[in-house]
Amino acid sequence: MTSATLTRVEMAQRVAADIPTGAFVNLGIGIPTTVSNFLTAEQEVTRHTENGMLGMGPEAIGDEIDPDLINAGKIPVTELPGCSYFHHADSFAMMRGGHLDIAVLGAFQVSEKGDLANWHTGAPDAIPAVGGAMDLAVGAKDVFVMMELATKQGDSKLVASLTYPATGLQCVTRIYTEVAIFQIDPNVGVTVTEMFGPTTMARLIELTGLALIDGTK
Amino acid sequence: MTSATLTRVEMAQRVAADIPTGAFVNLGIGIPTTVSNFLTAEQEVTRHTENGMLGMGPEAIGDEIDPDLINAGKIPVTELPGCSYFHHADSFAMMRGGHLDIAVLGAFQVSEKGDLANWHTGAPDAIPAVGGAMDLAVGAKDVFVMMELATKQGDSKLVASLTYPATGLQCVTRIYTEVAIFQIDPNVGVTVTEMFGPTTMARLIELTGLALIDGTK
Amino acid sequence: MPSKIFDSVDESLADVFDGATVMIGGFGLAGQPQELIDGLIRRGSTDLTIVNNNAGNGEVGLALLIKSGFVKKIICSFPRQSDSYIFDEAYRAGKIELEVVPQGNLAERIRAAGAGIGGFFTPTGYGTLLAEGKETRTIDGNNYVLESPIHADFSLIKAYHADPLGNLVYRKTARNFGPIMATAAKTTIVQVSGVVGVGELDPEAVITPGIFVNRIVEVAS
Amino acid sequence: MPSKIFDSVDESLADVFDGATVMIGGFGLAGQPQELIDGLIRRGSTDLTIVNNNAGNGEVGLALLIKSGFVKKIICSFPRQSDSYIFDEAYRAGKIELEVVPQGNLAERIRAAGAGIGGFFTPTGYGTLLAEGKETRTIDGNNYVLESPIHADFSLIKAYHADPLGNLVYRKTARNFGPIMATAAKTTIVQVSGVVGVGELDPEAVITPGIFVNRIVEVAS
Repeated sequence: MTSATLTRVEMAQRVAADIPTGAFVNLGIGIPTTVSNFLTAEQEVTRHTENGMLGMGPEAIGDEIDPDLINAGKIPVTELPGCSYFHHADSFAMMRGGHLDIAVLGAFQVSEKGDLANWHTGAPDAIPAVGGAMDLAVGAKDVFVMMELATKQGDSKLVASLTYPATGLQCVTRIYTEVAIFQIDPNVGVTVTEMFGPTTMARLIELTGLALIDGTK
Repeated sequence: MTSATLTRVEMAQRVAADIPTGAFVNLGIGIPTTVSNFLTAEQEVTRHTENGMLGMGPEAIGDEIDPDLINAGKIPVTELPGCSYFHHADSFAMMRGGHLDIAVLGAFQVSEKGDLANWHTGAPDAIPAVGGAMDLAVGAKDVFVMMELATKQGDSKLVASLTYPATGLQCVTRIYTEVAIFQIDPNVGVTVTEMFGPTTMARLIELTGLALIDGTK
Repeated sequence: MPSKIFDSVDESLADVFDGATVMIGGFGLAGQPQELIDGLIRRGSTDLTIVNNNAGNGEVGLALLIKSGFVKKIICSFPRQSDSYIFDEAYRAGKIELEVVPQGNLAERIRAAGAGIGGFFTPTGYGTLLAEGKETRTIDGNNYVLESPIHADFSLIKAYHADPLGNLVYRKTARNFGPIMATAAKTTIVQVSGVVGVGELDPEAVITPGIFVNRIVEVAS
Repeated sequence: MPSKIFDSVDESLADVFDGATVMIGGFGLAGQPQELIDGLIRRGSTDLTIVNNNAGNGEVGLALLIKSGFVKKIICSFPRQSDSYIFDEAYRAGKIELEVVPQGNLAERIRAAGAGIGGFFTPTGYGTLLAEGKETRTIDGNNYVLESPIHADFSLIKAYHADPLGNLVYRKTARNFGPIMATAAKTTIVQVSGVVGVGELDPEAVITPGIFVNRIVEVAS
């Protein structure tokens, strides 16, 4: 247990530290992208971007910017030695076929079964737009979610069942929040593996309303 | 009408002459392969080999032989300028997707609906082996068959319905034989478009037992 | 054989017809055939069904095509973007139909069309709004949705170099949808930065073989 | 990260187990991983299911593997060839199971496994003996057969060059089944003519990205 809850930067550091050596990862748009800032060269992690590249390097700066070389967030990026390019069908086949080790994604909600909601608010007037979210959800061997545990209104985003439209079912294996890390196994339940700051199991169970398993000991 | 029935070489010449300028073709193993001997440079025909190449050149001779460059019959071949290589799934996708203009194949039998039998004698002890025959049958926009019209026993190989196991249904569009050329349209029937030697419509109708349409006039 | 190389964008698009389904390559600006899209706007064909990853930004390109009222329906994965207000307004006004497809299913459906596949079972989208009404099946304990191919009348794509036979190479992530869209259309029209001689492209590195390409227009990059 | 480069064929095959499904690349001799097949014979695992285009010739390679009694079942498109007498005898004696698959369906089934597709409708084989007992469907007036993915425990393939990350390039028609088999196995083992440095392969011309490759053995060619 650390003395305070995690900042977003610390969450990204935690996720980065938990990525195994040699892993192939896809870091989703937004906060998950910041995980790359904390991956070390020794980890030899290879980044995939679903618009057709393995071995993606850091964001391009200045003269490095090439409009033909962007990531899934449409940000100019760079090549690393040993990178490769492929077309969209091959890129998503790579994902859907289970070849990526880890996808790191944001979420509106995650259910105790690992169902993920991160593509659609469910608002009746919202224009639906999914991009690669559903492919990422079902494709990687492990899906790590990074999110605040509660909404601004104080409702838990880790829930018994989704109230937002699903992105994928039983796909999330781990959730990183500012107060705790959760491991999800649909056959076992949700295990709290680590808590930060003044967090307690009692407080997490109260907030989520779930029969959480204490795995911190 | 020519004065004599066609030799195999003349059949190959006829097929070659009928291939449109700029066509992409797959010439099957055996007699169909000989069609390439009569394609002219002006025809600008591109040859596909299903083991992963477009722009295949003639058979390799002497020093040209490279064990990594073979055709579907496993014969060493050569490259032509502008050729390209691709893997087996892409190669058969190209075929199945209807991108090839013409496949030229041999046959045991063709039905009046254009059903093709060319992979299996139906003998009970035969070991089944299909290779790319079924893919070629359904893939190309037009399938030309080259065969003798009758078996050695004198039975027509153009039949009302196949007695040999089918390779593909309603796929053959034209049959080149030593005595006549037949055009097949499942909605219209079988039209004799040309006869060679002493062949007559009456004789063809008698041999095949089919209501052939005379398209030679 | 008539040359595949066209002198102008407008000639290359002269037979695009009202009601056509047109695939447009690109992911963001990378691989977007800007000049061909501008040509499509000049061409003025109406009731188009457009297949693209997005639905346009700002008031140029695909957004302008929509603003011009030429698009009946769009099939894409991500219509809602910064500056996609032209699409948003047309959609909210009921002037344009939208079919949202998960990006990987979109790519696989385009590939299936080019590969002669009649349909395929994909895990992506199972149990979501985007699979509603679609056939599902459990195979070896995993859940799948049946998806169908998307065929096009025309594909408009951007490549890096072409040879006169239509062999193409792309550049970096600008490759994206180009190679699969080239296979899925009756007529594939490619804008390239340069045309090289026959034999100048490495046969091992050709990404789109010429069989898939009907027309090439060189556009200064 | 442990190196993907193995010093010997035998080490690279040390965990092949009895009952494994093993894909073997090659079409004829082109792309056939001869040394890996020899290693598989030395390894001596039994009850193997082999996926290959053919069923071996003469008394070497795959034919010898069959002769050794290590193969329970073979999935291929064309078992009957000149000099395929070892397979022929084993088959007629009921010692080996045979699943004959049209070559394009074989390739697409391997690709489907690598691409996470649960099944697909193909026109190839419809109405033939090879579709007997399989689900069929008419889609837009065309007839299709439902085919399923073929997954493997190991793929043994041959490429031209690899880099230490496992990126591969192939040579001419020796490419054939290699790239798709690399995607369909839990463990992909590649024999190459040479290993080059990281960054020496053109990223535009890499055919198999390293993510699909687990082990590399350099074999003098």
